[in-house]
Amino acid sequence: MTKSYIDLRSATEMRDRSLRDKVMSLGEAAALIADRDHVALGGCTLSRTPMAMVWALIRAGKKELSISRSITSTEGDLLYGSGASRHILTSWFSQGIVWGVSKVMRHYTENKLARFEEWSHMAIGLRYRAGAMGVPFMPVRTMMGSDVGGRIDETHEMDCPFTGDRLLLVPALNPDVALIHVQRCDAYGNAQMDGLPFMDIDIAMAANKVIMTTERIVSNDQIRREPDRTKIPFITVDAVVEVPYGCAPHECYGVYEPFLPNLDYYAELTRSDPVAGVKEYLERFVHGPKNWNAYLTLLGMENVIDATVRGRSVYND
Amino acid sequence: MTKSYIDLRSATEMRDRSLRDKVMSLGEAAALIADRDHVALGGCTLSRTPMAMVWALIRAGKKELSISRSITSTEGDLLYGSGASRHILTSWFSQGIVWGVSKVMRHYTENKLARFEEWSHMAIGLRYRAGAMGVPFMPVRTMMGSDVGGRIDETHEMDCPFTGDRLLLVPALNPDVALIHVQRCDAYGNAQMDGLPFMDIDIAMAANKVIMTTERIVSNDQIRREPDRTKIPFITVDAVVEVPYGCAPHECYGVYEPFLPNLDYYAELTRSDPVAGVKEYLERFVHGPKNWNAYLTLLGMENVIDATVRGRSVYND
Amino acid sequence: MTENGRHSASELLAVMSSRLLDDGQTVFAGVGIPLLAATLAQRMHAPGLTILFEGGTLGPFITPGELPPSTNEQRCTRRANMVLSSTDVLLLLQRGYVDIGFMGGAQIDQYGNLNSSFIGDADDPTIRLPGTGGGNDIASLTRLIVAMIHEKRRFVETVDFVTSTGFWRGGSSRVEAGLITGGPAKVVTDLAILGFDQETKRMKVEALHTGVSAEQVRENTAFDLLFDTDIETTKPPTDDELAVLREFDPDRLYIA
Amino acid sequence: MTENGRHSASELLAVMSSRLLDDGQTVFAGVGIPLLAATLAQRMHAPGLTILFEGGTLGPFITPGELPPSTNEQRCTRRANMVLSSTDVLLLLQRGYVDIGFMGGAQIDQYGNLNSSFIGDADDPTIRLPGTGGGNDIASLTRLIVAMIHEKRRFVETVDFVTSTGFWRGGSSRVEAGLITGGPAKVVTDLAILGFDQETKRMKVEALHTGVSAEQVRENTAFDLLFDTDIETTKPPTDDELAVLREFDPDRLYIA
Repeated sequence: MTKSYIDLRSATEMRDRSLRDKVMSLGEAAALIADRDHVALGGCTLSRTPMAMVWALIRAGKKELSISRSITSTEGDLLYGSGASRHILTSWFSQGIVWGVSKVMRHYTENKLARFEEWSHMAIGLRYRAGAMGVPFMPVRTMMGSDVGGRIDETHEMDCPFTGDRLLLVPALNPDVALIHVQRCDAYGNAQMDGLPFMDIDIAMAANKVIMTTERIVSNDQIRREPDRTKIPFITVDAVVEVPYGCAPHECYGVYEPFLPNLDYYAELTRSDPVAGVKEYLERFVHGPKNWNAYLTLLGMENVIDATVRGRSVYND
Repeated sequence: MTKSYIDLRSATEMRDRSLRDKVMSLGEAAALIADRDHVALGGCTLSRTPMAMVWALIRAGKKELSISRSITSTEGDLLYGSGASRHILTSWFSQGIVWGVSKVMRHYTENKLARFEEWSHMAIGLRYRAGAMGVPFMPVRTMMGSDVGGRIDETHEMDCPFTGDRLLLVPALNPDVALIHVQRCDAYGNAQMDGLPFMDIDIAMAANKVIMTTERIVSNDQIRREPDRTKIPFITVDAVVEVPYGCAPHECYGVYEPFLPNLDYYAELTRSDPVAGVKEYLERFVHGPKNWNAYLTLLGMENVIDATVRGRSVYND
Repeated sequence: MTENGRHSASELLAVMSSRLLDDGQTVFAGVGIPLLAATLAQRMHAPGLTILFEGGTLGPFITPGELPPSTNEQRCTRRANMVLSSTDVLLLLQRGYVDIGFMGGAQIDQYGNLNSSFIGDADDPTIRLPGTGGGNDIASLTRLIVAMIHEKRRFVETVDFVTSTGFWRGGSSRVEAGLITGGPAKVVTDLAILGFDQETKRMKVEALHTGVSAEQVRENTAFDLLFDTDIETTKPPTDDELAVLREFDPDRLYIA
Repeated sequence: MTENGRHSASELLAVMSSRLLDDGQTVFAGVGIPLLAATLAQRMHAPGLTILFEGGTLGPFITPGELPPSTNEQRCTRRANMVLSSTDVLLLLQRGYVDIGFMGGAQIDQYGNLNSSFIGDADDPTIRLPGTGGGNDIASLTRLIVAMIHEKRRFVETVDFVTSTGFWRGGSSRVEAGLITGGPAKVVTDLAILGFDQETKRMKVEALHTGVSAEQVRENTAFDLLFDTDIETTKPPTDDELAVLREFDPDRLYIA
């Protein structure tokens, strides 16, 4: 599973890493993702989820994607339900604590229709980090003795040659594609991120291709004015898509909080019949609208405004 | 040399990591450093050097300190010349390219009066990072085959169990004390840093004690307003000292550039007789002035203003 | 459960857990009871307590009536001292900056192992639960306080799946597995406060809450419990403690 | 040296090195000739060249007449696209984001190993040099262009100390030592452009600068050089190239 270093280096060498305009549409960006790719998603649970790209790849009919994310929420249900993925690697998978255990996740995994590959949160983070650093593994002091570790074949234990400590080695994870959503980014892909960074920086550095969606595209001049605020450099980025409210119904730090009515509606819809519920949601919210703004129209102006007011409030001190 | 994990954890557990006022004077902070401690210095070459603390520990007559820094400039000469240290671990050691090879470094090392332990820049960074992460080593793909690696006993090579690649394992470095200088910090030690971060964050997380000097102390309210700008958290910090121009004659990003006349003067002074030259400099600039502001007075108002104008200019766009 | 008209089971858990936290400690807290307990401790006896959230928040400022809904959204960061990447906040545990981890689970066994992954056989589960999140990391790397409702189906002899390792198979097996620091310290339930035997690492009743009998605890536990020779009785929640809890959670999101 | 009235040896190094850089590449450059050469390439034929500095700067904006004095001070960051920690900027090499490393050294040997640590025996040196800095990392992790003045005392059969590994002991020894990527690509001097033999990895003259003879190169090299069967002659620096160099370095800090 760990990529050979030579292959990783060759793939990176072949990428066009120059300072060039990478702005494109959601549809054009979705075309950069191939069936069976390993796609890593930025953000965590309901935060900075690259929902617009998930939405676009489901609409584009992608198949057999292998997905990874620190914690997986409704986007995981949609990926299972749409058939875009039957394999999600994550540490926690449900809509969110307040909505209980996801009925869709339960249906697909308990009936062996899809795989939920469970690693500890930190182990996933360090797998991305090893990938970002160009080393084949990271040593960790976690997962040992547990059945979480026991169910995984892809780790090795070693005795530290310096201290004699038992250590677990977790393999580097270098996704084929990373989907990241940020508050600001220039046309070249230089990205600024506010608030919680989650694992996004490591994911971007580790991946072989990065699709960056952003609330707004700013000038390169603005980026260069504060180079210490750039969190992901343009050399790692392959596509830049401007998508206001690109995480809806999830949140984007300082811009909008989750669209709770839609999340409640989804939870209700999938509670009694997860399969029919998720299909109905996909028809109505993913396949139905003609574009992302039409999708936002379905979410409703009142909800957009309410989510925005709550989102901005983090700066009201 | 690698600390046992149990010892590292016990030492950390015994530190008072609570949110409390840690403001003190340079002299009080110097008293936290013991003879023979391993002291890591933040910044790099002429940038964000914790010069005021180096100055204070020389004045306090510290002995047999073991020092580490990514790249070492005049502060290394002063530590050798004062007798505060006879062992510096670094990747590059001289005042700066434009002044040529340091005559003081040459005198002390060539005459075996002091040790300059050479590691590659990245290896030093990853040793701090392993220390910061609580693992005993980091795997790297550097230093192999070289005499830099060959002169060091403290590494191990391994064959990667995932890929078969040969890897070098560099041991964690957990300094007894870290000296860090930043632009802003609150009384508890929450630090913001502008511009190049160098290895400072890893050094702070790895160390068993952190002395933070800062251009200014700001309120905790100001820190909490932008928690994503905090680079070093208060839980790692043991002392906070407000020292305007605390890097002089080196630079502090966005505040002042190097005091070139003083650096030229020092280079000239040590060129023909390194021992007498460094002694004279120490007498005049370190032991002579009654406090840090008196030292700045020696540097001269004109130079302070000139360094400040150049320092601020990075924001003049 | 222990609802006696004065307080709910959740309130009892929060109060009893809060008393186990000392001033100056750093606590890695899940949302819900752990967060409430830590906030209560800050108000009552531990003003210098630092709270960490898995999402990456260090030292947030909890405002009465504005409890965060989970640990990964922006509400958790309100007036925090710092936000870090989620990998880096978990690495604080590995480096040793954290004194106490504080969490729950669906099942716990006699050695303090927790399950939040599968009910039934992992290869053919009755229920696929949401999984470990950072639970495994927290349990592997620091001392743990577990807060759980005391029920026979939750307090089982052997958990169906070890999501978060406690004392594993007892004795020194945790350390032999490679987990050389940390381990379960206390289990706080609505019936009792439990610890672990020094040698065997089996769960042991240390104190009973007011009005609870040893028999009651046994009846609600599916394995043989050890009992301390001198079982104490905890002091009931005070009016002050309950008032603070209710001030912070006026909508009874977590203390219902 | 090659000072012929039209340009200095340093200018020749800068021009010849710049021509080896392709558009769209990412170059890890030291200050001085490497930086000047990269900037010249950006102006002449490689507008999409990205420059990295060891201090942690990615894609800075080099202004004519305002060359940075070293790679670790704020002047290097002026209008950069990003600043990173010095560890992270070096990790870009290990991850593979960098196409070319570009540096000098005090000595180079027939296998492209560089010394910037000790003249004489490392245990009792005649001169203790400043050391590797990031040189060892750059040489270990990416393809290298070396720019050096061609002198017998610098082009030695075996360097006194291998600070930055080239092809080590020749043949496949570099790869066997664990350095499975990168390696010296070109050595640019004021006399010639040199590469390395595919098999033996010994240094080989590929082109001579205008007016330089093979004999001259041999005389200034302390080991047996290989020569390509068809040695080319490089085109002399153009007026345009020299004009750009002098626009960027009007004080002749690096092109003297």
